[in-house]
Amino acid sequence: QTPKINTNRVVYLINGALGDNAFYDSGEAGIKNIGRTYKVETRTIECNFDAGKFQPALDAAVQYADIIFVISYGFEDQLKAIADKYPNKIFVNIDTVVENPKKTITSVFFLAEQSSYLAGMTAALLTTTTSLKGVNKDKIIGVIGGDTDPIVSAFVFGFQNGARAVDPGVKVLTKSLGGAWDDSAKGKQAALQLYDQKADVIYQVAAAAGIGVLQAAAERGLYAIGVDTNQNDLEPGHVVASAVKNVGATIEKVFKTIKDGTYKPGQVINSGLADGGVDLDFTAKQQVLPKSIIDKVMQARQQIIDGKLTVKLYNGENVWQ
Amino acid sequence: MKRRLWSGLVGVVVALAVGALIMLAQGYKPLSTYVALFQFSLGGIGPFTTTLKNSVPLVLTGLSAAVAFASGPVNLGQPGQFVFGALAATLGGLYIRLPAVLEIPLLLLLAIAGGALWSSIAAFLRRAFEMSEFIVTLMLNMIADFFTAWVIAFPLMDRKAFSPMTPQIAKSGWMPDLGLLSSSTLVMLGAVVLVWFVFHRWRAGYEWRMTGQNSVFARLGGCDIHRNFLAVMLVTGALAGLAGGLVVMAGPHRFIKGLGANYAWDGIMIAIMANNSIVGTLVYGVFIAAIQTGALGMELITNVPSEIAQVLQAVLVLIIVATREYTNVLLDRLSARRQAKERAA
Amino acid sequence: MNVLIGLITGMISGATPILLAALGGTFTFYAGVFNIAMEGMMLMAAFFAVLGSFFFHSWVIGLAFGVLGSLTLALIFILFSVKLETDEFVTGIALNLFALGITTYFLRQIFKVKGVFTSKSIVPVPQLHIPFIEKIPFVGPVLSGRNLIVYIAVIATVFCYYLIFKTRFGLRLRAAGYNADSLDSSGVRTSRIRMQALLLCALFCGLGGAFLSLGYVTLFAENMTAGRGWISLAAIILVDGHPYGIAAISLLFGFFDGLGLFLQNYGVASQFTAMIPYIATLFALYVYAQRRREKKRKRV
Amino acid sequence: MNDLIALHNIVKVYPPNVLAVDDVSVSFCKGEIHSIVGENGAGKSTLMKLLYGLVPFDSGRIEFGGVNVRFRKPGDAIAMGIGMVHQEIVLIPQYSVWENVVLGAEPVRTLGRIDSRTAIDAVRSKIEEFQFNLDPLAIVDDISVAARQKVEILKLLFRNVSVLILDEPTAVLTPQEIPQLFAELKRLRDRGHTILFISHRLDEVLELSDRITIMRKGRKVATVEASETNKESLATMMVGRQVIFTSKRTPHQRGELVFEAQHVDWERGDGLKLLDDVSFSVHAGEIVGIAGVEGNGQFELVNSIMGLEQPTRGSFLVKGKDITSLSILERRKLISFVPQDRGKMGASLSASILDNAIMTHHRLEKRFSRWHGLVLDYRKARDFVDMLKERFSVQMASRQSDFRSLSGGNQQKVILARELLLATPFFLMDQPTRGLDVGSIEYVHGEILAMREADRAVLLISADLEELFLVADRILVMHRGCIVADLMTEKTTIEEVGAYMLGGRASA
Ligand SMILES: Nc1ncnc2c1ncn2[C@@H]1O[C@H](COP(=O)(O)OP(=O)(O)OP(=O)(O)O)[C@@H](O)[C@H]1O
Ligand SMILES: Nc1ncnc2c1ncn2[C@@H]1O[C@H](COP(=O)(O)OP(=O)(O)OP(=O)(O)O)[C@@H](O)[C@H]1O
Ligand SMILES: [Mg+2]
Ligand SMILES: [Mg+2]
Repeated sequence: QTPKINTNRVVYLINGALGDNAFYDSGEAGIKNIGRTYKVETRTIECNFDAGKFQPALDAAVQYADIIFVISYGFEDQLKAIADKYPNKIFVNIDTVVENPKKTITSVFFLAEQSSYLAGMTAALLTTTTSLKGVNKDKIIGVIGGDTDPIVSAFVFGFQNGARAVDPGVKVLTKSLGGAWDDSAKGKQAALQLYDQKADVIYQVAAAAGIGVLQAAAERGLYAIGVDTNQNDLEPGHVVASAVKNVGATIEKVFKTIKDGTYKPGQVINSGLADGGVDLDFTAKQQVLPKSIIDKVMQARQQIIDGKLTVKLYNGENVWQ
Repeated sequence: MKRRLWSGLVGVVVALAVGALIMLAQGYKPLSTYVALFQFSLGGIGPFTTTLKNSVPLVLTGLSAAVAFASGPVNLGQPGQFVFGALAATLGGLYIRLPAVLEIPLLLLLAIAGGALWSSIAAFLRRAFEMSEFIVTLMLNMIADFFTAWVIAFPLMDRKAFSPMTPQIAKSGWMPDLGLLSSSTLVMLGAVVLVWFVFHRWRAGYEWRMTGQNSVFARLGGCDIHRNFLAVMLVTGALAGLAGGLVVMAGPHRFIKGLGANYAWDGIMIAIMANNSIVGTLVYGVFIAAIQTGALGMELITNVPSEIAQVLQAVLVLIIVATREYTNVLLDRLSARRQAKERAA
Repeated sequence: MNVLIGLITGMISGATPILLAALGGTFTFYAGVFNIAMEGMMLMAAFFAVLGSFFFHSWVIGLAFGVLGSLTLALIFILFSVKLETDEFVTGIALNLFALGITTYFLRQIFKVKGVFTSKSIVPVPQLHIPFIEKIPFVGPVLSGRNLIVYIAVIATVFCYYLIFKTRFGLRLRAAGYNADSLDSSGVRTSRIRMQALLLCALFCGLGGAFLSLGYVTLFAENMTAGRGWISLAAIILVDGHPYGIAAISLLFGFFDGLGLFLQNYGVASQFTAMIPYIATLFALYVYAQRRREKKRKRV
Repeated sequence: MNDLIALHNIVKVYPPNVLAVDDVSVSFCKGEIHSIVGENGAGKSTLMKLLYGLVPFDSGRIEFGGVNVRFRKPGDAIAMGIGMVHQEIVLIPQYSVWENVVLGAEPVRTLGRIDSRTAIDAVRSKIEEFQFNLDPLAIVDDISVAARQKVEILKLLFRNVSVLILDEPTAVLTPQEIPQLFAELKRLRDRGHTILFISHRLDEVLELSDRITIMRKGRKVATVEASETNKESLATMMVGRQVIFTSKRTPHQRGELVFEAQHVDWERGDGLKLLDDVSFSVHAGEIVGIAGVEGNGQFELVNSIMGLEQPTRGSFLVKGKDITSLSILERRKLISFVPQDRGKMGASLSASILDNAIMTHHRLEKRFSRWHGLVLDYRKARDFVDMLKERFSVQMASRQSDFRSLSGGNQQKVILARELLLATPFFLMDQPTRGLDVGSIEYVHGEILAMREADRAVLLISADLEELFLVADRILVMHRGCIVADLMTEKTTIEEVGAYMLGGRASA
């Protein structure tokens, strides 16, 4: 039904900035792949959460191309407005659900709760396996978020549920860096505090600051779980798993549908374990987790994929203590 | 006056040249980059009005800094006063619903009050405990930042949203667009005129200037320097607050995460670029806004990464100021030489 | 118990970069240069320290590179504010912006990443274990096993005090700030003193930056200085540039920074806990202002 | 005579276009005291500064001991044995006397550590050698202006230089201190030192110098043997017209009581009494002078009259109205004030002449404000400045140019005019002629006497006894914060007043 659109140009418009080693970057990778495999011109615009920049960026983007992949949270209103203004252009909104009156925006929504649920299980199983080096007898695990916004909260929410599913007696300590996403020193300090409070493993949801968490784990000879990309080899033997979010792959999938004309505007693509949008990645040069743990988690993973086990989705609970 | 214009232009030219060299060194095409920069900032009505709209927070915070520095107080609190102005306007927009003719002025007043309120804290601490407003305002910036972050993350959080932000303010509180031109631009221009008049024509302005240049003299001359200090702090806080309010009312229509961006610090920089002159602040404010708006074009057309745009801005600012000042010195030296020659002859 | 030790060690490592940057800043403070470029200097140092350590697999070279990085920024500062007499505030702001941009750019150009770079082949600055003290309960784990740069910072504090208040250089340095004309007509070039001050500042900021990227953590992240340069500036002005006062303020800040995180355990919203160090600084300023007032009343 | 230093066709233009030294050729011999006199802005200081390497000159050359030299910085000059005492004191107030003296020539031990003991001893011995009563450990901020001037002189004696440049060193010294200094200078001269001396006090110049160079408007008028000239001809050469030195003071009937100080005390934080039970009165049409060595409470007296400080006891009355607790603005309705420090208290150097001229008027004079004082009427202000320029013949580039761009004499004229034009009964002047040339001084004295004719009450604080005897009807002497004498000018002598200034009550 969509008239001829130019598929030779693609814009990747993000509200924040690249360099989070997370979905912005992962998305960028996907865009670059599209560029290579389909020989299309791609452009990336970063808005650094600057309200003054997003609007003109959108305007510029629609002037430049017909296909816009956008990470819009914070700027949903502008996105809706422009999508209604250009109903024939393709807007794919990533990581949140945005619905414009004309229902032309397609949203890709990542079920971070699912991967985080598995991470929670892993952590809980780890802290209860006192045979592991350095693990104390208290059943305490921790999670560190870069901020307290709903995206991060969703991770924490899933993590807590996963842990409780294994053993309701496991205590989950949370810390937030209050927006200091790039302050690795602060991330490390927060982690050290959690370890001092007898946590055995910490799940980091804090981008650059989170690397500080992983290094704290190495320094204490304890454990951490990475996020967004496979960070298991950053601190071999200490990062036991990573909850990855494969935005790039999803973007490529969507673009493929655009290419072969099977693309439908206005739909909500829920991307989870099932389609590999998110996952928990154990692969590492040096895996210290006993096979038993990994198997348990993988079982749960399969159940979730098969729909035998449903993971609660976050909706606004305060997960910070 | 004319001299200042010329040396300023020389500065811009030299700066662009140096910027070009840097881009060449990094393998980007300077010319097409500058063209893109121009197209997206000043090339046509649309881009130009966008530039003007983006200049609003820069110019207003710049004014705030200029007036403060020229009158004595080292008020570096624009960032904090900015977000408090924005917060006040947002609160008003969320809970008060009136027809636009009333709503808009009301929200602007609230923004002004919010900024002034925040700066008054620094003024009070200075007056009561002789605490240097320089440090106090710096600290209050951080505190204001975290406080607003909390407000939009918990009490005023929009449940439907995916990142910390308040719900939208009443439609009647949105700054209307007059064609392509955002009415916030007009408010800014109004503020510039008013501030110029107060500063250069009012008795208060006279006393502020004199106090800024030599407070002992002003005091002996019969100026109440303490009252003036308070007045200046409030006024400059109000200007920064107004900037915040306008950004909310003309932009996302709600207080969202990262709203303050780096406006206020750029504003302070602009004020100093302009030697705290009010007209100068307007000029340089629009100029910097043009660069920032045009940077978008660079990213899009010539694929220059944003950090290069950032470097470029730093270089431009530095070189412009340096060249401007230095041309003046050189010109003076030259005329001196000339006169000396003819005396010696 | 070990929570308490954790808080204290956290305080120390939190204070170190601020202390070093502030010590550097005192030189320019006394020389009468309004220098706000500490932030940028630290950031440059943080990046180039990682660069050096990564390519040469040696933390010594890393440190050297870090210092060189901040020195380059200082040289630009000198060129503009001392040679061309550009306004110092503009120079400072512009250079901070420049440092942020250029490090990000190099990060992408050299390491092909954006945001954060970490690797096993970055050799961190080692921690120092002091033979006997180590054994003492409680005191041991606090005094021993800190990062080498922490101990350097301690020595640096005393060194700066000596240099500024006891030596010929110090006398001239302060003279440059108090009354440049007097110094000049005494036959000492103020501009030269100011250059030296800026270079010294860069040296210490270099160490501070290196501590961030090679000491406490082993990585470089965009804008990883996260405003510490400004805190150090506040610290300097707060205590009129006295090295020991600065040490006190830095420790205070470091402590409350850690305490803030800790208080989250008691359900305080992170945004509020993050405010605590700044409020503490304000309080310190209050106390200091009152003391100064007293002094003023005593004399004249 | 053998020239030690020879300046040939020196030209100095301050950017952009202030021609300060205009083709000046002059030579100074070894072992002479050579004075340079001239009006404010004649170029004396500049000439010395460029000889000292402090400011670069545009053309001409300098010979030192027969060889061409070009000093790029004072360091070079110092290396050649030239030292300079500046007109406007440049010391570091936060430093102690000895630190100021040794700065730039510090004795050091290992690790660049300053050898303070050696330094202090050296300074102390110098102090004794020249009988300055100074404490090497005192902080400069706490010592009197006169004492600071001595520190300046000490500073170059410490470097035992062979050429001493002294730019208006006596402006702040007391009659008793000056002979000491002169004796010292002569002793140095006899030891073969060369001394370049700048002063506006022609008697001093004649008494002290061997040769005198007269400058006017940047040009050298002449160099004469001191023995072959006199005050009048010097003044004429300087100003280009006749100058009358004798007082034009005619008998005048004094009117009602205008100003009164009643038992005023002022205590410093550390309990030291800087004003001690000060009581006196000034009547309409009367000029009361306050003599006293600097730092005997004059400053505190002025500050508490103006309201910068609160007296710890006692009160001031103007026309019977107690002003002790009034705001400064309220006081200014009754008091005109000319402070001793033009740049700090009397004007804002970086502001325009116009802005400086309308200060205080902008609040007291209704005609300067419209809209109930909200807006200033700048047209009226401009007319005001023009009128002032005419009536007081002020040399200014334009109304809008910096106050700094005025020469000291003209700066003083503007300040004086501004205060004169305030309709106040009482006029307080603190060292109104310091650093001014004979022409300007004559003018200021004229104005003061005119005020007396206009039946205003004048309180004139001055360290210059000549001046007091020229214009004052009554002379009060301050010593250690007390008024130790109240003398009718006709019935006393400079010597008697001088004795009071030094010894207080005891000596008289
Ligand atoms: N730094 C400067 N910049 C511009 N003009 C100056 C500067 N210094 C002095 N002048 C001008 O040069 C001229 C000579 O000044 P100079 O100070 O040499 O006069 P002077 O003879 O020392 O006067 P006085 O007797 O009051 O000291 C004056 O017109 C003065 O205004
Ligand atoms: N930055 C400046 N710009 C312009 N003129 C200046 C500047 N600095 C000094 N001056 C000139 O220098 C002169 C001050 O020189 P100097 O110290 O000799 O004072 P003066 O004019 O001679 O008066 P006085 O003898 O009372 O000090 C002023 O008259 C002013 O014209
Ligand atoms: Mg002079
Ligand atoms: Mg002079």
